[in-house]
Amino acid sequence: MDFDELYQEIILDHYKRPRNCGVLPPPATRGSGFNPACGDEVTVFVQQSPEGKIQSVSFQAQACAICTASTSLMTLQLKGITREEALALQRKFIDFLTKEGPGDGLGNLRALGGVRKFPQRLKCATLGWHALEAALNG
Amino acid sequence: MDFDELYQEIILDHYKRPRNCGVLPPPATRGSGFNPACGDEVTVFVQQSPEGKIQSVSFQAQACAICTASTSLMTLQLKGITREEALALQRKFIDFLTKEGPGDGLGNLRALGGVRKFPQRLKCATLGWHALEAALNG
Amino acid sequence: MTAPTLAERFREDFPILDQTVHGKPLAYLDNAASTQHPVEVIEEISRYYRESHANVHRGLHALSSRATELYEHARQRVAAYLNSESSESIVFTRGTTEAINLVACAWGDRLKPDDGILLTEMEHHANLIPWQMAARRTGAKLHFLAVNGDEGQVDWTRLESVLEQQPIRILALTHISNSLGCINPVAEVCRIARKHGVTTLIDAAQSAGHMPLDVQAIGCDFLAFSGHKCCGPTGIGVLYGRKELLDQMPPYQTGGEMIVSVNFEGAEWKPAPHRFEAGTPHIAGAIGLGAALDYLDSVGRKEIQENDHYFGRQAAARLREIPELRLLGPAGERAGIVSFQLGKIHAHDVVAFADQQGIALRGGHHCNQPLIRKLGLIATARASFYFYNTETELDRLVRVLHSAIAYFG
Amino acid sequence: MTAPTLAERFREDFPILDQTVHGKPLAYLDNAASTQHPVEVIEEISRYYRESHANVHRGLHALSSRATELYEHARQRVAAYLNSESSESIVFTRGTTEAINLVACAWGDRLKPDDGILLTEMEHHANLIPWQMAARRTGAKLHFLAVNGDEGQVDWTRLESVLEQQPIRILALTHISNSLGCINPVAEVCRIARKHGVTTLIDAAQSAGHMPLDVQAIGCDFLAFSGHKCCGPTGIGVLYGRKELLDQMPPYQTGGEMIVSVNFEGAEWKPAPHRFEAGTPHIAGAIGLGAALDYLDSVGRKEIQENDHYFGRQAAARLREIPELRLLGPAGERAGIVSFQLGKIHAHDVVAFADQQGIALRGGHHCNQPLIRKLGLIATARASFYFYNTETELDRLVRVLHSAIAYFG
Ligand SMILES: Cc1ncc(COP(=O)(O)O)c(C=O)c1O
Ligand SMILES: Cc1ncc(COP(=O)(O)O)c(C=O)c1O
Repeated sequence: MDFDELYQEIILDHYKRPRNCGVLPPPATRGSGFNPACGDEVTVFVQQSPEGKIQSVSFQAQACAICTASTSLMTLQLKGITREEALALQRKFIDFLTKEGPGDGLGNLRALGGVRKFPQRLKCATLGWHALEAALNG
Repeated sequence: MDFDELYQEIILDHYKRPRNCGVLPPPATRGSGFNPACGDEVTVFVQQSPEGKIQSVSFQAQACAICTASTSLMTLQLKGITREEALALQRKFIDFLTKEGPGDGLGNLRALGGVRKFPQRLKCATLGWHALEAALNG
Repeated sequence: MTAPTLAERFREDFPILDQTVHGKPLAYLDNAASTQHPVEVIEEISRYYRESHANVHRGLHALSSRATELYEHARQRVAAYLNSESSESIVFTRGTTEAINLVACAWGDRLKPDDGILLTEMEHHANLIPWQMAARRTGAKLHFLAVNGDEGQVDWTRLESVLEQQPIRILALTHISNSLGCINPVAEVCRIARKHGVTTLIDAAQSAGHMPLDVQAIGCDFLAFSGHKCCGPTGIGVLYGRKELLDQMPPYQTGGEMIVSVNFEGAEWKPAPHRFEAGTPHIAGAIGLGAALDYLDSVGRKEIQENDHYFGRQAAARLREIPELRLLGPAGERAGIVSFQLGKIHAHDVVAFADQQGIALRGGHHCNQPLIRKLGLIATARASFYFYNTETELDRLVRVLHSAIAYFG
Repeated sequence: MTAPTLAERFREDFPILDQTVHGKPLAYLDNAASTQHPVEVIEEISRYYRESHANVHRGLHALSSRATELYEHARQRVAAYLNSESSESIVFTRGTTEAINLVACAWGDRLKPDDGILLTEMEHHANLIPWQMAARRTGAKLHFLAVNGDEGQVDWTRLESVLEQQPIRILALTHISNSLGCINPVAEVCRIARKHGVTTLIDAAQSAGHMPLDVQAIGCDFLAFSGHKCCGPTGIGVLYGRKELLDQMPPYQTGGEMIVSVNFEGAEWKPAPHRFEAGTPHIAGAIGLGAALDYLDSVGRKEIQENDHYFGRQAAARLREIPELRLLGPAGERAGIVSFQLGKIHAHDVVAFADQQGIALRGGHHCNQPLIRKLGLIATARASFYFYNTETELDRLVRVLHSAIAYFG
């Protein structure tokens, strides 16, 4: 059923118990994403090492299950990779949702594939990722 | 047939050979009417006696058959009557066209009754009369 | 009050309601966003295109006369529906939004620096942002009547003192709030405003299809509503304006049909309403709206209002029984609109969950973002009823909310 | 060129054409004012209201998603029809008039005193008065490219020197004149304008339904057209704008759907096209327009253009044979529009007489009053053809003009 495909168990799990929730103090950088349709807001915090690797990530969200879970799942895949690798992951994830991209290397993020059938939830699924991009740039 | 009712013979006659065509010099007063739908314009000239009677009337028109004939027929009924009588005639004529007014005392003007079935021509039939009112008002 | 029977009699007029969504019968509870269409309206539109379409006003041929007659008859129909003194007070617009933009520009440009524009905090963005823009253009100042607490009542007793203390020129307020469901005392408010020489605009988007409306009894200067919220077509709405006011206002949009005469340098305007209808209008929309108003009168506007109030009260009472649910809007009489926060569950998730059961709700800030934020919320879920909704649909709504708590809780 | 056969193949798709007027078969020759609707379009609109209507954008339930998808699909359909780079360049408006008003306000307000606005003398009021208003608001100056004689040609060789001598900021011109029937060389004109850094707007009201259109090949910055002139519904039209330009412009109307965020003091706008679509849009209109464009593509736009040119040339040739008749418009290639003065007979009388024979013509200044006056006329009668018109209808037109001369002469 479409609905259960959208709200898979792992999504409900990450929605109810989001990982890496909270604030990272400076010098960690932060970035926010805003969804005008519902007023949802996600802020992502990124701590990068001098060599340009992501050391730690956290987020705060006032958001729906899809958005919260997508952001929570995202934070689990970022540790130790570079800025460029993170942005490549973002592109791969968005292609997976919008262009039937293959999704290899996305791991648990593939659980968000149900969004393909709910284009109006695309913004929810990608909001945290746009916040990540903003955090990486700033 | 509706059309021949609109373009009665007397109307075609007054259209082809309008009566009282031309300009009256001051102290005759003048008034104009303008139809935005087609750009038609009628100017009516009125010469009133010191006692307030209409001594002579004329008009100039760049207008359709209905408008020209209605104005021409109008000029034939104004001579010797007062301003108030002329305005009463105007009201009676307009009521005849718009409210199924009785039309007694309208004489040949009743030939314009076909306009009742062509509300979009009402402006044409009354344009000269609005010009008359303007001329009477100075 | 006994349960209403309108749905029994009229629901079958609405073909769209007879469908399944995700395998469940559709329960359409999103009427505050847009209502559905009876066959009469759909067929009137088809008939127009099949039999009588032509451009209006300028035409002398038979089809054009017929189209013009139908279009102007629709204007008269709207005038009668609102008990307007004259059909010359009725301007066709795209909807409420355009109607308010028209007033905020064409009337609003007479505002001077420090003139006051008075709104309430519950205004829809359509009755807020156009005034923010007018204020920015003219230097006028915005003032707000506060909305207090979840019940969302404006303290109307403060109105007189605001009008005495501030140089308010216009008061623009909603008749029925699309997120609180409260019904504002517009006639009384307009009476007070008039006493102070303040111009009034009523946003009737949520009331026009839901109750008898009488612009003379309300005593407003302007009133706006949308066809698509009262069984009418999309793309059509109405601005009512007092004729003297309209005739004093400059045009809004310009082009064909609204001029008396034009040369290369400038133009002279027709009187209202044509001054405000530049270009080819939405002829089929106006005609379809006329058919919708006929239909609503045949259902009975008083009956629709009673039905609304019944569902509003019933829904509010049953939702209040859900302990996790925070309900917005008045405790007493209310329109058929209930807006709520369900525990910690985001409105998007509530709406998606309900949709899965065939129940159409809306989730978001309902174009009331400043108010929703003031109440400390991000978004709410909203159910809104119309006369074709049934008790069974209300039961299903209550059930689905319980299930959602179990699912997401 | 051989006589075209489009009417044989497609006329029966148009139910309205199969009727009698005053006992005579309808010959609808008023297509420049508004075209008629194939059953496909009428049924698409009905189907939408019967199956899929809901408010768009904000909704997460099934009907709202479906309506949003249909609406946004229509936007993509328009983008493809115009060969726009992206559907984000497509703004839905009420029609050409609103589209030009939008540009004259939202783009026009960047004009400074003495900046030049260049128009031709053949512009429709919709592409004249909004610029007069913009000039009045900003102090910019209007300039006109002259139309010469009854043939109504603009001397385009003068364009370069005007652009060199005057500080022109925008050139707004019609693609096909609705009273002269001439076809302006818009691609060449836009090329020259671009060279001088001048923004361009093409009024495609008369061309959009009549020929292939490619905004990239034309190279314009803006282009506007109306649905009702290309087999589409009333109340819907299109503004194409280059995305970078649109995103730099402030909003036109404000309200719901066009903001990113709003508080009591101010708001932040969405990017184009949503920035320019405040409030509930004409959803059914956009969907119906999409169906109309599908239909036109299935007829063949090149074929429609050839058909137009055939009728334009034939009608012009046959009308020129009437000694009393003064024909406007070019001697050579022309659109299927013929506008004329018949002896001393007023256009109203010609139109009423033709109507009596079932032939629908238009009479008046066709919203080209300054041009018609410049040519020393008050009003003209106009016949305008579309692909469903037949040779028989052209024959009947010629006959009725001869009879009118006899009747009124
Ligand atoms: C109270 C209120 N005002 C204005 C509007 C705007 O109406 P529309 O989108 O039809 O212009 C709405 C509906 O969205 C509303 O509920
Ligand atoms: C050349 C031209 N421009 C603009 C318009 C105005 O179009 P609309 O009335 O659909 O806004 C028309 C049609 O009347 C036209 O022929």
